[in-house]
Amino acid sequence: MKKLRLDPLSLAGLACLLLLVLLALGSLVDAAGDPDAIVGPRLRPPGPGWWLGTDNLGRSVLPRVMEGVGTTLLLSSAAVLVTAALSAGFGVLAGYRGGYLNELIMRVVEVLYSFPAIVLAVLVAAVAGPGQLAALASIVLVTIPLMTRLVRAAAVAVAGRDYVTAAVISGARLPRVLGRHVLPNVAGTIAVQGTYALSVGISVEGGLSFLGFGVQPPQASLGVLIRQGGTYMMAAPWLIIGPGAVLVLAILSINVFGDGLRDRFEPRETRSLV
Amino acid sequence: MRNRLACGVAAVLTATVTSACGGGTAAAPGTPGGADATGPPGYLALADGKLPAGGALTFAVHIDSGAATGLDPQLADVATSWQLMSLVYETLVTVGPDFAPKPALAESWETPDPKTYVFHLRKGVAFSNGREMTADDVVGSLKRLLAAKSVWRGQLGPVEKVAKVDAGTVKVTLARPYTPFLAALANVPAAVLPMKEIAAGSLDPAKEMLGTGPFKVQDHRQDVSWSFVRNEHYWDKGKPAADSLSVTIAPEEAARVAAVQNGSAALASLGNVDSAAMLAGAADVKVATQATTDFYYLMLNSRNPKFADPRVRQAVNMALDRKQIAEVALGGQGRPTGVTPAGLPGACDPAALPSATGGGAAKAKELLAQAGAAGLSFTLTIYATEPAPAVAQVIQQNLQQAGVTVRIEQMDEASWAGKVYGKAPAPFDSALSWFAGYADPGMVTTWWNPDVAGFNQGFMRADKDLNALIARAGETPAGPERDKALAEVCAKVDTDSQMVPLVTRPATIAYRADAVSPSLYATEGYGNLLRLVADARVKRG
Amino acid sequence: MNELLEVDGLVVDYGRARALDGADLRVAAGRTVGVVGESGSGKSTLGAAIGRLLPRQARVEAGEVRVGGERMLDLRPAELRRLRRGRLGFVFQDPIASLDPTMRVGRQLRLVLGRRGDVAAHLARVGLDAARVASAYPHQLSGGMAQRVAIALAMAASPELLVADEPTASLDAQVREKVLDVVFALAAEAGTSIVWLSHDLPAVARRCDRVAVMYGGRVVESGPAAAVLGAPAHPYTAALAGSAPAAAAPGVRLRPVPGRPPVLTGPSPGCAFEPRCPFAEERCAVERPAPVRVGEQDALCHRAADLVGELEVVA
Amino acid sequence: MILELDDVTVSFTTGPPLRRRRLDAVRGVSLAVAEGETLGVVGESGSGKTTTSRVALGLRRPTSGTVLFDGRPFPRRRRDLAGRIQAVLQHPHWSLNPRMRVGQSVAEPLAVLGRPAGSLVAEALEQVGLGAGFAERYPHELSGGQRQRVSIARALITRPSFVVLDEAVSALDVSVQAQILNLLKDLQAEFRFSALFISHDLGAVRYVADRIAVMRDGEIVETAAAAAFHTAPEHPYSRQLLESL
Amino acid sequence: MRLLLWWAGRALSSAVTLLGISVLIFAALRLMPGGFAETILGPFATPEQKAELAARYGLDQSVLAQYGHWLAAVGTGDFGTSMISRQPVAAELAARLPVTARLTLLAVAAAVLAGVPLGVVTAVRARPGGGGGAGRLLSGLGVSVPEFALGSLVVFVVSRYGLQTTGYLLPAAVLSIFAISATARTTRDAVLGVLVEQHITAAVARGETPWFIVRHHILRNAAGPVLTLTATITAYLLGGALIVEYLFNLPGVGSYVVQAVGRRDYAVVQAGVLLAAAVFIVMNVLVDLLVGLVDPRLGRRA
Repeated sequence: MKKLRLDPLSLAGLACLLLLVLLALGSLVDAAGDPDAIVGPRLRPPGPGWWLGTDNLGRSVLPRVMEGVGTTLLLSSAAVLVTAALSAGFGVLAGYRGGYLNELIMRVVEVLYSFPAIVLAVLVAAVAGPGQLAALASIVLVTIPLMTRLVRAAAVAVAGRDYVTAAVISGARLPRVLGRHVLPNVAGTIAVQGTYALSVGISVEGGLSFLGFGVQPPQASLGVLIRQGGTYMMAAPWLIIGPGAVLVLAILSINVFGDGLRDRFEPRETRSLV
Repeated sequence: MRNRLACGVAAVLTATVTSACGGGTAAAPGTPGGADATGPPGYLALADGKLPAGGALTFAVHIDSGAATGLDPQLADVATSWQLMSLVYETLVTVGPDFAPKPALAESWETPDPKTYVFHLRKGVAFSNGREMTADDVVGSLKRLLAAKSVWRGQLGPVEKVAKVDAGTVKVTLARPYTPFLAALANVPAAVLPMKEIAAGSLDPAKEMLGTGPFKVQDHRQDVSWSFVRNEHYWDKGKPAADSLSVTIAPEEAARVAAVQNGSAALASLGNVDSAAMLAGAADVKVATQATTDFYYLMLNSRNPKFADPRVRQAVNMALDRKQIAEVALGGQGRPTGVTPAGLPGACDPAALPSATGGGAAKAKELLAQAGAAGLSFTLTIYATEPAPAVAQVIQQNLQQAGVTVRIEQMDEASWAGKVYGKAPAPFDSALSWFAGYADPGMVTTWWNPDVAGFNQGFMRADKDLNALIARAGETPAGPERDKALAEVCAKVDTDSQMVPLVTRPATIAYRADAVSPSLYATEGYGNLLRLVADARVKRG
Repeated sequence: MNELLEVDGLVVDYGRARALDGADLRVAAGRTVGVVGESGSGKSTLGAAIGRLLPRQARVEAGEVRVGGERMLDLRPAELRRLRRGRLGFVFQDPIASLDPTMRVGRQLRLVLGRRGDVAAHLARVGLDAARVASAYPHQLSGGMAQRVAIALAMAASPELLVADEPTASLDAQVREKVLDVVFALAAEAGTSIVWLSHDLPAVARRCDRVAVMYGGRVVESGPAAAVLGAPAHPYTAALAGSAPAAAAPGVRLRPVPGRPPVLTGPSPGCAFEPRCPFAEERCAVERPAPVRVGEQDALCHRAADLVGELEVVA
Repeated sequence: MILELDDVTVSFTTGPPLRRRRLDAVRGVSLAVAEGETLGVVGESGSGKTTTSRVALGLRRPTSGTVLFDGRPFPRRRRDLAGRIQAVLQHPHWSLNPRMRVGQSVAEPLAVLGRPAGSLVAEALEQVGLGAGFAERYPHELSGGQRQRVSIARALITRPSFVVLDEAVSALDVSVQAQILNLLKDLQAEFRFSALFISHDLGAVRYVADRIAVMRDGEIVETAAAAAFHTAPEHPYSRQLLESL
Repeated sequence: MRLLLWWAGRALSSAVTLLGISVLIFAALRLMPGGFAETILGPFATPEQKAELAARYGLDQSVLAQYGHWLAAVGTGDFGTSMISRQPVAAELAARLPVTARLTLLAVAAAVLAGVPLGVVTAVRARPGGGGGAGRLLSGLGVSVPEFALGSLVVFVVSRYGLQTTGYLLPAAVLSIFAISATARTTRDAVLGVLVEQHITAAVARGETPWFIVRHHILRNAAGPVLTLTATITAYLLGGALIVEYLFNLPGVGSYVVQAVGRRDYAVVQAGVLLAAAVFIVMNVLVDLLVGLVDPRLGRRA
């Protein structure tokens, strides 16, 4: 296996992401206190006892932001795992087998693709009832078309490679060919697209919660917090600055990391026109 | 009536107002300085009658009237609908700032006995198409309302007969005395409709509005905007003060705040209890918090095994800290209430209720242990519109003190309504909503009788004693005896704890003092922020 | 300065990999030179370096390239373009890919020739049916036809030097010869020098005046074609000529070069061929060979002088 | 005969619906490979070599004509032939799964058959001139020639009776090509498998094959003993190929 | 003839896709918890009222029958009646479409006018190893700030200073940030892909100027992915427009449809989603056609 060597910017992205994960893990043990507890007066600026201020119910913002990061990251990554698993399955099958199966899968993908993401998400949320499950399902449905397409394209390329043909000639059956040869070799595509899907997921979760269809308070997610903070922007800007910054940071670092990952898996030359 | 969550909530937010100093009985003319967040007694603000009439008013509210019943006022059950319709339609009587009945289309009335009301119609009242209003319109409208499948029909009381005495007089006979009758008559569903046009089929009241009110509709785009222009045939000469009124529908709070700040709306209804603080720095913007008789209540589903034992419900009730709910969730702008809405004359004292004097969280724990429900945990189902989630979260914190775990389940209004009202027995543990409190302390108690209310049969068991108490309070004439009867209702409701009244719900209004001089009641009973809009003066230049 | 092209001690790295490890090449005006090497020998890098066409990842660590006396590596962009336009021509391996796929052939020629150029004549010159080809898109052409178009484009300005990087490697044998006929005929007509990069030693020897053999990023032997092919001065040249199956007589077992081509990550400490060389001595591993004149050839081999005569047997 | 192709035609359809054109990739091809024999097929790109190879491997069914392997038609299930036919294919870069260690790749045909690999992998690697130590390496650590050696080890580990070598040395450097060609000759001498050696390089084909078939435009224009291709093949096209060497 | 067949094929497959979408929406809407009756009539409604409402809108029939009727009606251009406004859905949508269209088109225009040049410039200047950290960070930031966050911020800042939020400039700007960044990234990738093609090297070797090469050889070649993205972005923007419409209170299709979801106003949601999907599909067909025109290699595919 080649060593995964990344450029400094991507490493910074990764570090940033790890920091956020650490923050999220902290919320599991209530490192900064119970996110739901009313600890002080309402709408206080940052100060001792509430390092990021208090919200409109007198709760400390810091543990809420931590919980929010946790919820959002957990939801998005769980969704991306589901997307990755489904895309891998469908994409590989469609790409390797082709034919009617390919047609069917790709048509379903096209149908999903034709929905504007947030409209799709709202519909899902309305059906599943707002909440984490809806947010998760929405992220999956929103991210699955692109990933399936790309996995399929990668699988088509892999299917034509000699080691696959050699395995078929050796008498290997479909599960073995797909599992040992095709899947591991589209894993790079899945990893790269997975990071992008993660950032899309975070964004979708935010948008959905923003519209009130996603994670429901009192549980905090970045979208929920930004939604709440948004209304208090004038009187209590600290309510939105924390979650807003974290959201942008999360998406940015994931994208930057994804770019680095892609440069790694699909290195490309650059040429001068001079 | 109003509790319709989704829309209801909205309803509250609407707003505006005005009163001119004119209206006969209304306030003293010429409060200097015009609109101000502190008006004369009973008023938050009073329009400056010295300002010239004319001009265009622009308001922003958060939700449109929108119902399957369309624009028919008799079927309207949402405050948002009421306030828009009140611009076009008028009732025989209306309410003053002190909740006393005030003449409107009826110039005066007599009550020869507690079961008989004789109304003397105002002369020179015409519909906006120019046709004069007749006693037949009044009689026809009331009969139509009584025959309609309207919610308001129940609030109107035991009306036995409506008859035209002569061209200017209408008599209503009740089967039993019913104290809230005039208050019920003062709301939009009891409006006088142009019955001649309706009978002739030239008007479908579900699709078009044609009334005697200060404005008529020029244009309506569902969920986008309304535009009204003055009704040239309006009986109260000099009103409305403004030539036109356009109402923009802006569901997003930030959009309404922005509209007031940049002046694209002269007045907006706000949902956030902290609006005043947030708009503090904005020049020329005033924020007024209007008290209402509406109140939040907690439904404890007694058809759910968790809450079948009254002791469990009482314990929950006892553990609630209404003061904290009012302080924290409502920014100190609501107040604790019993089932008779705090703020209405004759309402009971919430501090005297058993739950308030019972011993708080410690006693609640004890009670739960007795009931074998120690470590109770249940789900509280709410809808997303603020500040309901805030109220729910304070409840959660309150109950934690009593060792009760509350899981908050928040959903969009449609799903919430489906879960709470869609099935009997209802599939929820507990839920949060609010009722409009109306203008008489006895009216809203009606909903504690599931046989009358209907909508709560899925989660509330009827209590014969309570029903009798409610009926008695309805029949007893206003006075100390009725207050006592109402206090008994309060206590019984509190002990029963199936639908637990919590705190009243404030309404927040922001307006540009440099663009409009509005009139606003200090307390509103029907969630109608547009009630005094005909008085509002436009400031120009 | 009768040399048109001078490459001196050119060192080029791609990241940590070394592609050229001090390559020298000289081409006189009007001459045809075949540069032969296996993949990884650095011949394509050398070809690109001549036009300063290296990808951005490539770094020139040392050395110099002069075309007509002008130092390519120091030229400013505008001068570089002027020089490329006036004096250099390039033909690449994949003929279809070297034409703009979104543009009809005629228009591509028109862009290069300018408004007054005669598109039909230039197409006819490379043996194409101008009327048909001009209105075709590249993907509608066969490889041979596309390569003729590419040649027409490269030769449009009658350059002084044409660099052809495996121009026929992707073509079928019959087409190959005809395309080469066109290239060499046009070059002869215009007095253009040719640097032909190829892996096929016999083919190059048949057409070129001189041959340069590359190994491990250096030109290990250069000289007149007949001499290099007939009497190699470097053991690698001999091995290369001898290992081609085509050269094998019936029933005779091939004598492969043992080992594998080098992968350099820095300057080679000695002779890059040393690990595979049957004649290697101790110093070959540690001492970089300097050019030696053997007969008509220049060779980079410590033992070139000793081996005169011995290598011919192999070929 | 281990493999017999009799009057085999393979057609493709291309183009948009309703305007499909039929294209014969190979037309009326007949050839046979005897036990222990190596048949060389030479031809340029587009001559139908690759299609012929796919037909011979049973990866593609002919549009018409018959194919017999070991005297019988190809079984419906590919597994029934597992281990009896193997192939070494063209691209050294893609011949090995980059995610598998060399040892796993070599052992795979055995794994498919459910046979234990035991010491066979190490032996196979030794046979192709790589040490047993190569089993632990990944393909990217290998040169092109080493990868083709691994491919050969993988192909021979089940002791197949028939091996298709499709452009097996074409992508290799000239100085390495000869190593592989010699290895193939040695292994064939040792294991007596039949082979179909397909290449565009007449030199390589002539070196390893016993008989040579020349393909052009989907047809076989000449089949003759390899020796004939050192001197004077019959068909003018064959002669042209010879001249361009 | 070939083109005609191509169109016929595309039309057919688009119809199949739309049909699939309609089935999906229909099923989704009927699976939603919370009925239209509770929502529209409120909790005080009697069973008779609910039944009457259901009958009026045909909601008492089986879902299959409802679907059949709806499909037949849609075939004649009748998208049903909104239960809330009682207006024909087609008219309501038509009234709101211009708002969303204007927003989306402005953003798409910004994406093309700003994103494409940005992408080209950054690609042409790219250095090995990802190159242009600042540019990468900037474009990364552009696609990282969700509309709802950026929009909230803009509304806040603008209202704080009493600026006008009416008009389309600001909302379109909020919407454009993502579109521009995404277009720039895609363009950059596409151009980088073209830059390493041999014909570009050939053009450089002929001594053409960078501008000449960009103009004549790169733009057309890179157009494929960029055009395809434009279709995708348009669909994305329709979604993004929804949030922007909310924030800036613009009466567009997006906020309308989301409100309708909340109220279970089935006909509106069905028509709205179908419209969005149709726009997306039409965009895709147009893009395919355009790509075929710009790049003859791709136009040939069967």
